[in-house]
Amino acid sequence: MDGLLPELEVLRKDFPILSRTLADGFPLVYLDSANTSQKPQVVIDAMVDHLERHNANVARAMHQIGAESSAAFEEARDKVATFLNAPSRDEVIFTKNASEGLNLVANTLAWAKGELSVGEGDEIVITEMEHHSNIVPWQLLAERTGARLRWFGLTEDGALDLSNIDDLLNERTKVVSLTWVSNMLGTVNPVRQIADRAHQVGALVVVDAAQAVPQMPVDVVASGADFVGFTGHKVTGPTGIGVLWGRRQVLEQLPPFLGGGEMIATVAMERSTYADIPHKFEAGTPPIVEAVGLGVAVDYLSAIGMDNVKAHEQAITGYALEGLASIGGLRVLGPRTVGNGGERGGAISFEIEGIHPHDVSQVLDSRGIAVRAGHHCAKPAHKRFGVQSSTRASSYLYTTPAEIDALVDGLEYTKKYFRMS
Amino acid sequence: MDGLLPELEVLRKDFPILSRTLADGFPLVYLDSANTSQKPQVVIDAMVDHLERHNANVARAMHQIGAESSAAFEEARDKVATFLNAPSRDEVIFTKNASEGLNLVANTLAWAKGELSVGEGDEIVITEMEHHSNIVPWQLLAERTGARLRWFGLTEDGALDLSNIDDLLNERTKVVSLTWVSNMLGTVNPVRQIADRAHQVGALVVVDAAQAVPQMPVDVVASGADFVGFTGHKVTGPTGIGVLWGRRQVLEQLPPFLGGGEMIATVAMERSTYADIPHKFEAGTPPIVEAVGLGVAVDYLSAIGMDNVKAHEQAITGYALEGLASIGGLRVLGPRTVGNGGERGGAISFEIEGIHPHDVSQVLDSRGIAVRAGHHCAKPAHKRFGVQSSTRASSYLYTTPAEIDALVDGLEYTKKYFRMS
Amino acid sequence: MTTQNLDSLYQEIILDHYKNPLHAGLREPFEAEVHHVNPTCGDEVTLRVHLSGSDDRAVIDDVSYDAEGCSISQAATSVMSDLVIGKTVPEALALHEQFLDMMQGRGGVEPDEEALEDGVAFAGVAKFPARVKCALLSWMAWKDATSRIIGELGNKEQP
Amino acid sequence: MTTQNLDSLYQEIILDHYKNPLHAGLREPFEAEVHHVNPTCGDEVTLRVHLSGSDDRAVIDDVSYDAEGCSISQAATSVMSDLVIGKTVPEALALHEQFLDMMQGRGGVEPDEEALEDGVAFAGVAKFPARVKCALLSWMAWKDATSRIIGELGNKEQP
Ligand SMILES: Cc1ncc(COP(=O)(O)O)c(C=O)c1O
Ligand SMILES: Cc1ncc(COP(=O)(O)O)c(C=O)c1O
Repeated sequence: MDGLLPELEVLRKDFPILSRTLADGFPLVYLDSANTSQKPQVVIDAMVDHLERHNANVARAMHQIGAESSAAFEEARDKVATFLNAPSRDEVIFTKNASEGLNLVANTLAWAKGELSVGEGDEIVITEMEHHSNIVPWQLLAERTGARLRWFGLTEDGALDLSNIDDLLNERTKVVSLTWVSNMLGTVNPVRQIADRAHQVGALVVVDAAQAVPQMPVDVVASGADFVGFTGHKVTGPTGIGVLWGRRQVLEQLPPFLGGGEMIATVAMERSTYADIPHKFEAGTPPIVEAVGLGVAVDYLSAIGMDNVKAHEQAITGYALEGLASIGGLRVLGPRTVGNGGERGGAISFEIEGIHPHDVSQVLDSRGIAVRAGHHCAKPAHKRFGVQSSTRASSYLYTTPAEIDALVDGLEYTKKYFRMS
Repeated sequence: MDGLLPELEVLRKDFPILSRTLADGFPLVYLDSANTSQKPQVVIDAMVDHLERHNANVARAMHQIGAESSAAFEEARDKVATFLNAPSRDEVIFTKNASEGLNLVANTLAWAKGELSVGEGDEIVITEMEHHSNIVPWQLLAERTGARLRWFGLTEDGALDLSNIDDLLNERTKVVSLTWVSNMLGTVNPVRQIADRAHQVGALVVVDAAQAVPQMPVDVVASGADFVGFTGHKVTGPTGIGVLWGRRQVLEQLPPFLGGGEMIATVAMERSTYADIPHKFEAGTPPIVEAVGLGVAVDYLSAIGMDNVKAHEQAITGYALEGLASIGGLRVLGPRTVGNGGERGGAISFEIEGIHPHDVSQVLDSRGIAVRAGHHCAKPAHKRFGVQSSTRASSYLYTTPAEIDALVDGLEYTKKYFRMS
Repeated sequence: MTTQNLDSLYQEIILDHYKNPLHAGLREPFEAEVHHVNPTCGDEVTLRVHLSGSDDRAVIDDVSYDAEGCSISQAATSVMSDLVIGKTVPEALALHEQFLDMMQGRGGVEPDEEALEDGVAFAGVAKFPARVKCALLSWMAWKDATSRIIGELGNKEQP
Repeated sequence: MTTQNLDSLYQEIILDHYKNPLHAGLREPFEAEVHHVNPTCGDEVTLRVHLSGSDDRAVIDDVSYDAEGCSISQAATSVMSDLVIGKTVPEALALHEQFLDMMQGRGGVEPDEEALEDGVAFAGVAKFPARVKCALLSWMAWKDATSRIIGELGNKEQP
């Protein structure tokens, strides 16, 4: 199969959990990477080394282990900046997850004054395929400021319906926030094109790259966005850390988000002044050991090469789409092929006639195959396709064709189990 | 010495970093535990085991490793609830650190309607000894709602000046937020007394227990507070996690904080409804492996016994105060004795005539002794005592009398180095 | 999880109720209608309750519903409605309590077949913590609807 | 960090300037006054600059200050003011650049004693990353104040 990572079996050994055996002796077939990715040993080891030998608080501690810890933490910021091709390390803000990054933007806009302020008569534009984490913050912003929330609809194929873009993006539009890659449909959106249009009408552009950064090379400048957010646990890093990249000029204009230690310049009881970016947006003790893990994770991905990761994902996804197409009564929600440009995310959501996704995933699980069943935090997109929930298989750089075969076999077995074939 | 933990040398072996040797062969003497605590092997091992064998996203994943991960995560919530004597596990909210918990309260109050709403004419009361993380959120709330920020002053001994309590707590008071134990002065505040007074005037009571939970048994109900927050990394747990406990009735009345996955009941493009507590306040993927670590950390502390930890801290702190008193030109900021009730936190901030805290800590560091120099995120309290910064030594359950001796010797050496004696 | 276990989850009785649900559809008359969701998976039920009176000795004349969900939640709705229709509210509450005990017993509670009838088929579900919620969704909805008609119920809370 | 290293940080010259700072105190006349802080440690400096003119060839007639901070930051303020007073703005900027290079070289940059005079004593500070900021605080303040008088300066930015 073209595009697969070379020596996949060797690479899989980097991930301890992949050698686990589950109930009844079935090996783990992990097809839930869009939910969270597994962690390579180097990431775990780096975290252990930090906790066992270099643990100290950062910035404020000036002793030797404090200096080691601060250097490790800030080095992680450098690594992430390089990974994203960010113009400046100061534009890389560590958050607790992707959701916090999106909320950070929505929240500070609620309090922003001047040019950036959002209020009655203004419009916020999202899309119908967003993860709840890129819907609810904007609903709250709209509700709290009196602005109006609007959205791009979806075509039958699971692409954004851009037919009314001229109506949606207008001089009232203050923010456009959209996902780069859908976590449910696998659609890859034309982020640059939309960003350019949004900028023409003077709107800010926020890109939820939670599913993009794990799967493809991401260049924040080339994306055209003002903000790009992702989450550590989906890029082979730990939970407890996310990243929000923002353009310096915009970040500097925004008021602070959370208040506390590290984000201040000086504090008096009457009044405080705030630190420069990125610290202005990082209140309290940051996720230190998590940043260390994330830094190693992006290095791990870079060593493999994000182009190669993308090619692998495309190959596996294409193979999976073929396999699924062979199953009677199975409908894929979203693009059914990888397409010419190789532009399709690795998440494949589907339904099987007459069997509820819960039941599908339960039977698969009894054979060691881990998929997700439910609305995948994308209820509106499910509603758009007339379903309440779906089963989702999602691959990553460690996924093998044999695992896809196990999935397809498992689905045939499921149909037999429920007497649907 | 009375009160020390038995077999301290054995206990110290639980903490890998404590056997580190620094530059010039000096062993690490870690006296910066108020900044962050060191981690025992059991905590590190539990995190590694989770990452290597049970890593999966929680709640949303229903496969076997998802169930394991969810169970481990929610079990951590049970452990924390038990540790705090919380009436219900649902009242335990996982945040990213203590700062986020305090901001959560301040932020949701900014948007609260009805009884809890804060606005012009209302008053918020804090104290002059707060950590910046318990000052800035309330300054922002005051600024954004038009409420007035007021505060308790400090006595010469570093206690709260309660002489104007009748004026400060009045029918306009909506929130009283104070630290239980000062991270700079070591003062232990009469939280229950103030909470009762605050409740008499109908105010909410928020307690910053970031320094209390590590050092003494904390019973959230007995505290009289409505909210109690602390941070994982100071209780031998990892960074990236904090806890906010809140009374169910109040939590249920508050609007949501951050929006996103996990905190919803149902989402439509037009409108969403929110999950019940605690999930309502936990948007996005939570700090999973961090919760696992924190759960083991509080179990570790419970196994030692928080009463015993407290007795140890009091003994070491008393011994340190004696040692410091023997140094000419040294002034302790805050209570100079442990007092009868054994009520003094383990943080000891001091100044030495003619030598700047930076320089003190630098010389100590050259001998492997890690202390903190600066304002310790408590600038107003420093200002109150007419200093810009101080040196702070802070102990924890692994601190030995010999380490205190090393500190005292190191300080004498520092004075000689700068020809101050 | 063994295949045997999978079969203990998907008992024939459950699959039968799933394919041929009893009392399905929304009917009149009714005194209360509620809508409950399982936020993790999106399963939903709209449920109506019709009582013969409004005191707490009232008889349950009808339970009608429109439910979307997995086999477990659909079958549980069917079984629940069939169990409670014709009973008094206190009798139904007692059944709910027994059912809860069984579901929360992680497989260790011996159910009373006399009382729970087809409900005993759910004993195997108790061994799948992630699925327990599916089996309880419609019971919670029924209880909620009923308490809207006759006020707070004395039944023990689901934790 | 060896004792030798500690001595390389705390050079006699530094301790001398710390104990007997040159040009200390706030004086008139001045065209700009700034206040800078180091947020991590709280060190502060209020600094005034008096130039002979307002074009970019102006001579620095006076730098006066009120500073609170550690030995390194205090001594750096003393040395800086002594170095720049009497020089033209471009000359002082060139010195600032040299000083910056030395401080950011982690001990690997050989300083020009001719130009930096007592400033070379800070070469040892470069090996203590946490203290570099202390040595730069007043230079940043001077540059800020000067640019307020004569506009944007062409000097390279501190990263
Ligand atoms: C009293 C007090 N409150 C709040 C905090 C903030 O904790 P964190 O930095 O983990 O948010 C700290 C510790 O830095 C503290 O000592
Ligand atoms: C597209 C998308 N956006 C946002 C998120 C939220 O990420 P997190 O849960 O780490 O905040 C996810 C993952 O759940 C996602 O797939």
